[in-house]
Amino acid sequence: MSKPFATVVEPKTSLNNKTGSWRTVRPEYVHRLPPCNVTCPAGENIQQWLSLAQEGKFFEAWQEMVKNNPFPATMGRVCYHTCEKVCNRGQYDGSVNINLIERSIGDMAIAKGWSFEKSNAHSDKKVLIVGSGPSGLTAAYFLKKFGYNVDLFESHKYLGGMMRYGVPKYRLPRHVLDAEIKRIQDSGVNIICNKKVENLKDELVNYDAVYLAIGASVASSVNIDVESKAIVMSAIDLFQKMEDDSNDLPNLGKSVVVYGGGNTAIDAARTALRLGAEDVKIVYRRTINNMPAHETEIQDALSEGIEILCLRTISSINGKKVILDKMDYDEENGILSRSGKNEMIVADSVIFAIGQAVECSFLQGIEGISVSEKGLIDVDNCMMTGLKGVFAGGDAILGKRTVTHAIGYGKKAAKCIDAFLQGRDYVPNSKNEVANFKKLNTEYYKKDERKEVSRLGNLDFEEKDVSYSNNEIIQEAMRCFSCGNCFHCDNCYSYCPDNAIIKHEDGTLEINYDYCKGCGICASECPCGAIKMTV
Amino acid sequence: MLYQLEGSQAVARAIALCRPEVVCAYPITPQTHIVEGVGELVRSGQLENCQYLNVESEMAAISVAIGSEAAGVRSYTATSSQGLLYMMEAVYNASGLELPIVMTLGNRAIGAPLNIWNDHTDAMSARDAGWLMMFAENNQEAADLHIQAFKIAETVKCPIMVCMDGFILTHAYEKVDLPEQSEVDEFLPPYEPAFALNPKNPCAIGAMVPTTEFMEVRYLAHLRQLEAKTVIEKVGREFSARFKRNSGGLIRTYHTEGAETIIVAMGSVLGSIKDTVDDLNRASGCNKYGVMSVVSYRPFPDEQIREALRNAKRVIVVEKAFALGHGGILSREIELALKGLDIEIITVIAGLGGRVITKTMLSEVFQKPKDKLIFLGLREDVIRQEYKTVLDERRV
Amino acid sequence: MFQIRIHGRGGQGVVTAAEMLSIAAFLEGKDAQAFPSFGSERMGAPVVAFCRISEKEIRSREPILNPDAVIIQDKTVIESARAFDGIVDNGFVLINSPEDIETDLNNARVKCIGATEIALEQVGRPIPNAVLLGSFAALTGVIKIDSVIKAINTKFSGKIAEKNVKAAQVAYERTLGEV
Amino acid sequence: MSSLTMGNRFGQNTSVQSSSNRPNTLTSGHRACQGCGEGLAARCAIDAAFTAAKGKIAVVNATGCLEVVSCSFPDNSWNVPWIHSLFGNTAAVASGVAAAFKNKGQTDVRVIAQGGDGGTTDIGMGCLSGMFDRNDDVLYICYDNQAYMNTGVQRSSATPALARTATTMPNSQYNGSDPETGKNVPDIAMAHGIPYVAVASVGNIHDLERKVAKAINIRGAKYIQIHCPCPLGWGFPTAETIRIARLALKSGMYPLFEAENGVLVGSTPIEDQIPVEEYLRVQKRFAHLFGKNAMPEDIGILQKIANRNIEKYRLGGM
Repeated sequence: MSKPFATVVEPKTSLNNKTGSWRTVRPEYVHRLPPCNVTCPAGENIQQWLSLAQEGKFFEAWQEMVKNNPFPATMGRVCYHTCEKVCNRGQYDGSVNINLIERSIGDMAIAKGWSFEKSNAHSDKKVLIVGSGPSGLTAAYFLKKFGYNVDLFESHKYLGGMMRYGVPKYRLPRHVLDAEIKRIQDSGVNIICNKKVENLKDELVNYDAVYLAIGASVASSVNIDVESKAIVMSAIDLFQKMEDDSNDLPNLGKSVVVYGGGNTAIDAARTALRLGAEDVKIVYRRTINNMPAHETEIQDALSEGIEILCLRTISSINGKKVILDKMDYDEENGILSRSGKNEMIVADSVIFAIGQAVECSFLQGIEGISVSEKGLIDVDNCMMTGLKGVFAGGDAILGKRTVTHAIGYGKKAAKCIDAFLQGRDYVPNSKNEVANFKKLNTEYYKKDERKEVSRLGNLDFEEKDVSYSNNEIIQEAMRCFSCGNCFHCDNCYSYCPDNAIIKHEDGTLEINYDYCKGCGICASECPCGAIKMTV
Repeated sequence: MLYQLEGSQAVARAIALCRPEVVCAYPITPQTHIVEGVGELVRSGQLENCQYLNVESEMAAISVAIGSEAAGVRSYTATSSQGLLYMMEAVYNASGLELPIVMTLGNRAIGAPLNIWNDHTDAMSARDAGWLMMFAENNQEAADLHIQAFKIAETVKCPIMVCMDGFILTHAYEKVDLPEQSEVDEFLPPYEPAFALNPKNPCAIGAMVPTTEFMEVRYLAHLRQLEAKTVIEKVGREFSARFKRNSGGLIRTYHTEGAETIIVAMGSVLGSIKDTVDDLNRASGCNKYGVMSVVSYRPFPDEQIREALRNAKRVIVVEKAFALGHGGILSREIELALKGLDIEIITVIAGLGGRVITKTMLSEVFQKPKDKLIFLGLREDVIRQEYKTVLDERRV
Repeated sequence: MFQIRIHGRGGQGVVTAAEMLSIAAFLEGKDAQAFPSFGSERMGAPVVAFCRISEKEIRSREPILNPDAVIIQDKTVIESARAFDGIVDNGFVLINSPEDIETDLNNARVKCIGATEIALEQVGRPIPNAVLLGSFAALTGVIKIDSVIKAINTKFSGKIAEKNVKAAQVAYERTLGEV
Repeated sequence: MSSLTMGNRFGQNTSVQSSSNRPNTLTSGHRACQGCGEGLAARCAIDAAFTAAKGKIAVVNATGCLEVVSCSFPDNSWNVPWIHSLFGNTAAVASGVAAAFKNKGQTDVRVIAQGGDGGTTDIGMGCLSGMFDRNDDVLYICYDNQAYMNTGVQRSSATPALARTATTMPNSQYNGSDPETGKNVPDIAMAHGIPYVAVASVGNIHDLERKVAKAINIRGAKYIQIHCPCPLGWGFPTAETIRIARLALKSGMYPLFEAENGVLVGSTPIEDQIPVEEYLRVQKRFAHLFGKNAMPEDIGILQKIANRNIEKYRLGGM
């Protein structure tokens, strides 16, 4: 029997009504940059490896880490994790403990002996890298990956540069560092230690490109009257002595004064404690808030009983007497001036940690390479010096001096050298918009506190084991908001009043513009800001 | 089998014989005995496989029937008077949705003033609602029409109203011949809906229809009503053949052959009219008077009526409703059916609000109609008095 | 055609009496029609019911204006209900009353019977309708007492039916004896 | 990702709506406004019902926005057996449908009636009450957008106090819908003692789906009222529908609870109650409460309502 005309209608005939024509604004899936990724000096895709970690895919997460940084276990210890400072979750219920996850997975990689994926790229060209600090090793790692023949010369006895000579053992156990360096070595980089480049010009003949990753390993000189019975040395010398001659640790006496406000000063002070000092003071000319040292480092130092004497400079050292000038600091204008008052403290040792300079005398007279007034090698945007094929990076050029930054320089240098050797200009990838907190809809994130672990251990050179268990890694990684990138929460698909989002069998989503009316609910209810409404 | 039954009981039993699956009831005088009767048949198990719902209003009663019919089962309800008006929105809806619901209308006047007695004003209010409407002359026909109604409605896909005069038929004990269940089963096959709510084959019923199709929907409904004329006649013939008595059909004639004056009416008043006509013909010794019953009021059998009345000189339409400020309703439609024929048409409005219609009154008006429009038994003294008052008080 | 009008009050079974009468006639193969004076009467209000009995088909539905018999179930309504209006010549009047009642009816056969008393005695309830039907059968001969008994049995069942049948029979016998 | 999202790639606490093979009982091409809360709620509710009943449902729809936008010849958006009869008789039609299926022995076919607040709390109230009274095996869903939207935003008995509608226009003497008016239909439903009554919101789809699924598995009359913000009628950007619904929940203006046999058995606690002002301020229908002629006590009236909801329905926890 026939059905009534018009009043009875077959199902789903409205699919013929393409309501997409109503749309004036249009949703689009976008990839916004998560703040963590943006800030990472090494350019790690943190969000991506957190995502893999969430799924318990630790090997894949580690592989993702080493796409940008060959030192996850090291970074998980010494990186000052600016990522966590900008983590959007910080504005909600505490940033994700990215650093500890990185360390935990980095350690897992060492324990399980995971190695880098073999690169199939091949080139006959040769690159020389001078210096085995984080920048040099990272550059070597990437250039090898790109297929080049890489020689790396290190003037010291041991590899690692400031990772070894600038970071005390209790913060970075040497077996961890060694393992991560060895992994790079195993990838085929030809490393020669105790080899100092005296004449760069001679080397240039043998190489298609050179990367100067010579670091800043010379203590800056100070203009202080020293007429001392006390031991006076630079922090860098102290660390080097301890590394190269670990059987004969220096005796700094009972009371130690460290001069400086950076991380090195903190490291030196904490090392002094571990060497048996009972009274360790840090003398710093500005206020504690102005100290360049990382906040957690300062806290750790204070917790260990180190005293920080702010607004003071050392004017002279006489015998064991250290004379301090008290300073006035105009916080607003940043003007530091002597107050005229003095103070005297007693020290068995005084350690200077007021900066490091680049040893670049060997570059003198090489045409094209110029050194700035501050003693830093001049480079262009592509990290190349004035001499074609010679690149420089890390602490030796103008920029921030952290291990993480050095790794970033190393990676960038490798890319620049690669481009140079292929006759192209290096063009960095264009950066997407940043997914800041305002772009998120945090209603969908359950409050879940950050799993904090104190890294503060005993007053010795052993590192405290703080790594997460596998489950803890997953739990903490789960806290990631996935800012700016779809994490397949299906909100858009579920909320679209017009069923205009197609969810494929594999979970991927697609907007069906035939029916999308452009209401914008998908974008509003996207927790992570991965949908953008465009006109 | 013959029974001496109250009209409502006869209808209730006839309904039960048709095996409805959903019956909904809301009490209103004088329809109540019918739904009480069906209810008792359901509760006693005599009517098996039927859901009987006591609902909270006539609106709900017809709506439940709409729902159950749309879900594909035979459904029945009954009402009267105000009840019909209260459900009117859904009455139109049921026909628009092409749902073959069967409803008894126990005809009653409409208030104000409140009046529970019989006339046809309620039925007339629904004449354009798209339902088929048939009028029973006596309780036998009331019972028979219900059995035919399901068949007609389900064939045409249109709801049907079986009208029977309130009290006069619903409350009258008469002899009624009710068929056996097996006979009805043979006459009336199980309901097979053209469409229904069905999870296995979903469709949407009751779409909004835009201007571009609405007229077509209405015209198709009109065509179905026209087609219903054939169906009603066919089903009536089939019924007569099977049950050996005449019930239903479009119209019925009584001694119209050669009659000069033919009386036209609907419902129970036809009995008194036939008796009166017999008396008059007997007295005059010739067949001067005839009677035509309109059994199917909707669809309106205009051609059949024209054919039946074409040789009369005078047609007197006795009707129990009228259009205020205008006149007869049925008579206007009869007039239209006879357009162009030289026949005098007299309208007799009778029995409003249960006003007694006696053979004496009928006899008088049949013989000497004083006017074209006559109000039978109107108390003119009251009118004179009251209308004067009205005129006196009128300010404009 | 024989036409009966029954007067009484709501609750006395007036309508039922008319219905039983029609059933009795139907059982004798006659055409019968019973209907109340339609209304919304409540318990105690005066009511009227009608019954027509005929050998032919009954088509007319007007109220009975000229009854062949009138049954008065409650004598207190006689005046107000104008119960005797229109009675045909030599018609029957059956009144529920233990003692005879004076009427101005000249040409009617009037019979009084204490139906309520008989009902109370036989049934235990003051419902006089079955009693009066028994008496009516004897008085008019229009229907047989057997038909009345059968009609009572279709309307009632069990003990009530039994007792009403007894009451009707008592009234039938008594009326036969007195007429 | 530990989240409260609709889906979850780890498969935890996922909703019917997030499933790639959800039934889409209300499919694309319907003519609801951009950002329509009712259309969304309807798909969520009927999909949940469809899933819970394994596809065996029949839907009766009252006249109103939902009906007009979803089924206008030749476009039918429904993928389930569906009927529209009238504005005020929906519950009764559903009773009839349920009676028919019961008589056919198909009690596995679950019958749903649905309508807007006007069709439910006003014109449909009689039939709804009758359905409750008979305890007919029907789930009635009221999509509450708090006014007659289909006809152009007139006041209904579900319109909240002080809200502006086309028939409660604020002026110098009147301040939106009179605070002394309105009716609480979930309470009325509870007073009938029917097996199940619940209030849900498009601001909490997980809860909505759970309640619908629960109702589907209960025999007898069920009533679920769903808060559906209307961008057009309430005056807010189309993208804000869910947010507005959420604000209503958080402020206590729309209490989520459920009752069995007339007794409150559960409610959704408010974790961080927000002042009603946060909910009101973002809607134009309450704009007059913040304009230059605003009376400071007006917000107080609504705050009191919210507070009373929180107390009455134990939104601070049972």
